[in-house]
Amino acid sequence: MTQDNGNSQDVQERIGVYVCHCGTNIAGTVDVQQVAEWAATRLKRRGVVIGRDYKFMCSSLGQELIENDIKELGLTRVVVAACSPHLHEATFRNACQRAGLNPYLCELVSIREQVSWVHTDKVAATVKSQAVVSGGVERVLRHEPLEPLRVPIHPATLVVGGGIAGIQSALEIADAGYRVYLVEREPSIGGHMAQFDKTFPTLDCSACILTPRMVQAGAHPNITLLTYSEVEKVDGYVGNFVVTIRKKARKINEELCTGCGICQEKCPVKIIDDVYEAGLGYRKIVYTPFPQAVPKFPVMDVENCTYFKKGTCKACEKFCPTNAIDFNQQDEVFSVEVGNIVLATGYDLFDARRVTNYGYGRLPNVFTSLEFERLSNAAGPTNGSIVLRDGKTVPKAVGIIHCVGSRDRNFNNYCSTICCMQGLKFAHLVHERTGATVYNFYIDMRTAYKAYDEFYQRVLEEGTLFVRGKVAEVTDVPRIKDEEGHLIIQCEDTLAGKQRRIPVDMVILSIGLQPRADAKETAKKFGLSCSADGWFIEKHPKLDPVATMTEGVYIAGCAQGPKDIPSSVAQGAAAAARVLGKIQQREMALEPVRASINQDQCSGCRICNNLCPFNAILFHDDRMVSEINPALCQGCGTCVAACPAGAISGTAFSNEQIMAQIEGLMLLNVGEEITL
Amino acid sequence: MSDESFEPTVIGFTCNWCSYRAADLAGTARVKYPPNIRLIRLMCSGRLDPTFVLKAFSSGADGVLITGCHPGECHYLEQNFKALRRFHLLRRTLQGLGLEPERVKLVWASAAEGVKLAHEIASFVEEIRALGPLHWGGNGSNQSAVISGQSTAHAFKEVPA
Amino acid sequence: MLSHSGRTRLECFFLKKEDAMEIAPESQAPPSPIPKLIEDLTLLDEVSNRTAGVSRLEMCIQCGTCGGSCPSAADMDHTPRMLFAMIRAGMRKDALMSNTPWICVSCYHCVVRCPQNVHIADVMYTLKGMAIEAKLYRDSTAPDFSQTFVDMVEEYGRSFEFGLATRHYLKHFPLRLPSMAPMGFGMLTRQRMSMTPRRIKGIDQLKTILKKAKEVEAVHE
Amino acid sequence: MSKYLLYPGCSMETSARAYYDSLKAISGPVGLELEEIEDWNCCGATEYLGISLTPAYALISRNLALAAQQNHGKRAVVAPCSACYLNLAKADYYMREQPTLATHVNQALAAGGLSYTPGSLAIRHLLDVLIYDIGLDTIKSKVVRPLTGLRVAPYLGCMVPRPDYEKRWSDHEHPVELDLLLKALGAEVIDFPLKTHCCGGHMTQIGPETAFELIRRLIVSAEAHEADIMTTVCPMCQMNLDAYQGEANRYFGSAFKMPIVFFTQLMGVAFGLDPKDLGFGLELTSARKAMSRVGVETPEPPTSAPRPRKDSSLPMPKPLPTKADLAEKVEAAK
Repeated sequence: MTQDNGNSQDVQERIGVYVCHCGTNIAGTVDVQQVAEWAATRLKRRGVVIGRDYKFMCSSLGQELIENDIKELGLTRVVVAACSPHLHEATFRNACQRAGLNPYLCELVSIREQVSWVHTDKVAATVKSQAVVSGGVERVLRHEPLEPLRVPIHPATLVVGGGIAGIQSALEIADAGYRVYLVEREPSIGGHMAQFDKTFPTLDCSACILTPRMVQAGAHPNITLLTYSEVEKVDGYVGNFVVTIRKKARKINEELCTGCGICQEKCPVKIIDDVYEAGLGYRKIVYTPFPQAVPKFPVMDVENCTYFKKGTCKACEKFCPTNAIDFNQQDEVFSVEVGNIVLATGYDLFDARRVTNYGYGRLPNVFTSLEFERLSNAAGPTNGSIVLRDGKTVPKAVGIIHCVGSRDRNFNNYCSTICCMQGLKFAHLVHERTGATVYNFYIDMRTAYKAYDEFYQRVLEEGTLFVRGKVAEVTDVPRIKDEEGHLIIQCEDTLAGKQRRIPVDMVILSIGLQPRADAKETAKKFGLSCSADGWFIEKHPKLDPVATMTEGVYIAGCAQGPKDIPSSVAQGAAAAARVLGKIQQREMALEPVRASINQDQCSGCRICNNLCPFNAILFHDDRMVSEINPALCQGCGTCVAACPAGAISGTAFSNEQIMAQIEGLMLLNVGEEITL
Repeated sequence: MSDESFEPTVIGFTCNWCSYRAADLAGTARVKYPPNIRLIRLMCSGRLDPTFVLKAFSSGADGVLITGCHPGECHYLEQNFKALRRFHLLRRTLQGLGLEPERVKLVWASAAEGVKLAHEIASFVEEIRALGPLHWGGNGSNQSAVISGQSTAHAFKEVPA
Repeated sequence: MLSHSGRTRLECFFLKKEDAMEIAPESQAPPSPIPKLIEDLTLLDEVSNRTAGVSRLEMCIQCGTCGGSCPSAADMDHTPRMLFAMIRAGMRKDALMSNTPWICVSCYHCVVRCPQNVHIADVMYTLKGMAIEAKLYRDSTAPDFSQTFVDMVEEYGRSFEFGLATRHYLKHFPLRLPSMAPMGFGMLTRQRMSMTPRRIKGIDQLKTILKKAKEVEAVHE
Repeated sequence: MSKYLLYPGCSMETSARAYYDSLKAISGPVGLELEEIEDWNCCGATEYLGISLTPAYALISRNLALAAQQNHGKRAVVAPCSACYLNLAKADYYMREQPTLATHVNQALAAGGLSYTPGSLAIRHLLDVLIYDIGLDTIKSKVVRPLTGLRVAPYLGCMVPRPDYEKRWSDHEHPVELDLLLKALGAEVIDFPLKTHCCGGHMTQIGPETAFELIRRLIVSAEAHEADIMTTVCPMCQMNLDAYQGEANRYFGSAFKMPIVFFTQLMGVAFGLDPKDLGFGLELTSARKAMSRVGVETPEPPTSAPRPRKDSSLPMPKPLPTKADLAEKVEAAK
């Protein structure tokens, strides 16, 4: 600790500099003591009256250190050199506030993420830390006391996506007594889970556990169900979003429809159902995707409808007992006001046709996992019997291939997490329903969750044959007599160290999950970013997994990354808890980063008017000056940078502050030796 | 023409929503890059006043790296396009002042691109090292004339459409 | 280039199985009751560095896609995957003695299927070169063939199938010649094989280039 | 006319003469102008890469350097042989991926007064150029004798669709380009599942049993699909399946008689050209019967070997030292 009570200063302020060791995270690379001492001596004339280093600045003892100094030494500014402001800015600001110092007079500079963790040379890292501290000192000298902006929180919430994560979120919020708009693109809520047969590891029937939740969501007085609808536009900001929604025309008058199903029965056209039945079954043109659909109203597939194509038919209309068919119904576009948004937009399945060596789409008896779910589902196209593509032959040997499209740089680099358990579930179902010999081909068996490995044990016990090796190819070209008439799975049994060719009748590809094809577009619409793989990025991967960088927008379920049902439900509930926390605060404090125009300096050139994407800048025709509406301003600062008269200033990021920071940063050159 | 012992100093401007977080991510992932860069956080690359860049040069920086969200991914919808526009103006102006326009570089880096940002920083530092130390056309007093006050900076600002 | 035992590199190609054992005296030592594992952790780097392009060999996750895809795996001592595990374990002698690289047909099935994009085929080429250099291979047929081919190319600038085939078969498959005669005759009568080699005009230029390339190679190995 | 530089490769002048002859015959009709690279050398096939790195890439790159010199870096190099195509493409790609390799290779090239900048040429296979530059429509428009009723197994082999550094092909495993071309000729194209599987490559030379098995698999599958004829884009594939079919028959005691010709030969037939100019009759497993299905009579193979030209005679390389020689030398060295 170095303290100096002399009064040889260029400035009036009294600054304290605090350098954190962060254990060895910083101290291992940066000579923290030297940085603190250097600041106290070399920056004395710039107002630094004390420089301290401490093992963990963010600990309560570390914070107390700052608080005491503020009180005892009369500090008027604080600079903390520690981790990223995105982690602990609030911590140190609060400490200052407790000691009676305006929190915005504290500056946190990063010497961990931007120095000690990315550099190896200790001398260079120490010099850089000193420069960064110096930049912080110069900047904080120009800080002004500020008050946070308070905005009201609208109590309604928008949940996008009616899969299990979205349903869970909507129910939690609605049960707490607040309005939820649940928007779903498909005609029914339920998502992928509605297509599954059994759920691992307990093997309870998917529909049996999902349907009650769907019904509850459909009937909840606080939930406005908007199926067959999509979000078109999002305006506003946290607490005050205005969301434009397009409700696509079902061609069914929902007020008149009773959901009796006669239209569906009478519709004369049948087409392959690529969505719900995964291409294995058929549906009508007027249809409800599945019997338990919520809402119960059918939807008309206008593209394939005979009436819309040829102008005749109208069988549905003729037979509808309540005259609910409305061929003239148009899309409705309307907007709702919400305070928070939960995105639970789910995933797409990997397209197995891309792995051409597995033959999906070329070899009839190669199935995807979703196809198998439909096959084994009692409500599916075969009423639950597991048969080959011919619709009748029961397989005698079945091969289940893991990691299809996942953990593969040619396709998706990541592990889809669910495929191992899914593959084990299939092995059990095949064994139970057909008695066939089952092979599971895996790279690594990943069963890390409660009761998952026990399920693996159970499948082992049942006699499933496990082969450790990524399958090289599935072929119908026999080399020997025994292979004729079968599919042959060729792979290396890596534990035996030999290439094997295993004849089977059916191959199931445990395909991976991938981001929605339009995830990027959705991210843009809601102001999120996507990871390199395309999943929505959470605010912090461990500590803030459902919040995003955009205040008021939360993510849940597979939109954030591949996960199974329990994790999706947990995330849906977690997002709801975050939303409810916000709603109950009624208003929230925002960073006071806003721009304002000095009316006397404004020349009325209107350059700034066109720059603002939020239309926050008004022009007063009478006075010929521009003015910024602080409620609409988001604080990007583009207008500040553009004003030719220098009339616009930005709080917390003013020209003076940044210029000063540059000067401070450049106090030391890179090659400079450390001098005290 | 670079001096053997020349260690360039580079100022980097980052956007709070993307590249600053990319820098955090590079740190968390312990991706190494040269210590020659010092970063400044702005709320948006659109906040970048061209005078900041000139200020950096006049304070002794040898290069300036401007980073922002990828086109179409701006947190404030489209302000990074304004940064792009200014960047081109800025390079022209630097050329006019007799400086190598390559001393300023614009890089897009999303919050997920920590590794990319680290690589970009490393290669930019090398590019600046190859250019050698910054030499202003005139003597020291000329620089301050260019930099001091806001008035000269207006040359870089937008003209009404 | 002289090897350690004073043999030229070319001569080493003509060592048969017995010779290979001869220069590997440890293999003849009585088996020790406690197996001794000599780990050579530089092997992985060495193989990787000597492979063209970025080999990504260290990225192997041992999934066996290569061994599963290989059309000639049945004839290999080790599957490619196992060979990579041996390289990682530093089993230099065993890895270089393996016939696996010599059985590789360069079909690139493993290369395009490898989920880690390891340049498997090129690693196999590297291993061949290293085995030749270290004189570690059990059967000289393949190394001989490669060297004979290369000698012809270095002499003429073009490959010379007739010379190559006769030379090679006489040495390695004398018993196969009668059954091949109809084929050889067919190829000759159809003028699909020339009995005399052709030489490119710039053979001196090519020789200079290859000489320089060998010098560069020697410096960087 | 679409202009390209041609890298024929050694076998086009000898074992794959039929390929070269038929290529010359069809290039006029489809508007393909090929200019041979002056004084090109062997690409090293799959052999040189297994000996040493820099010399192998220098050998390949001499051709690239000559080509770049000849065309000022503007046109593509077309290689009809799969191994040549791959080696040229591989050298170009790896020298880009690993700049030190490019530096070493250029050091060697400089000794011969040459240089090559990786990436300055596009390396293309003949089939790629025919499909994607000339186009199926043009090819279709030249067909006067459609191959109706001829069941053809399209066989690409390995090195054209793999590893495919520039992503030029529709798939690594089941590319459709050759199928489309054959369909344009009017042939009945079988869905040949092994179309990119291996013919044995150099294993016919060094491990014949391995190769025979690979040859057998291909022919069995083609026969199972009732193909009349196989067609290929690669001299090595043609050589192995055609010339070694007899040996494989003896090895397995089988009686396969599956002819295999180059796709350019079939193009020539469909274009109505004289089979004599297309290299028919050079195959060891006769295609006469298959071609008669489309009413084309192909020439009988010649029965006697021609005399070697006197002026082209060059000395044979020194014979390999025998083991006895070697022992002597080792003794002497001691």
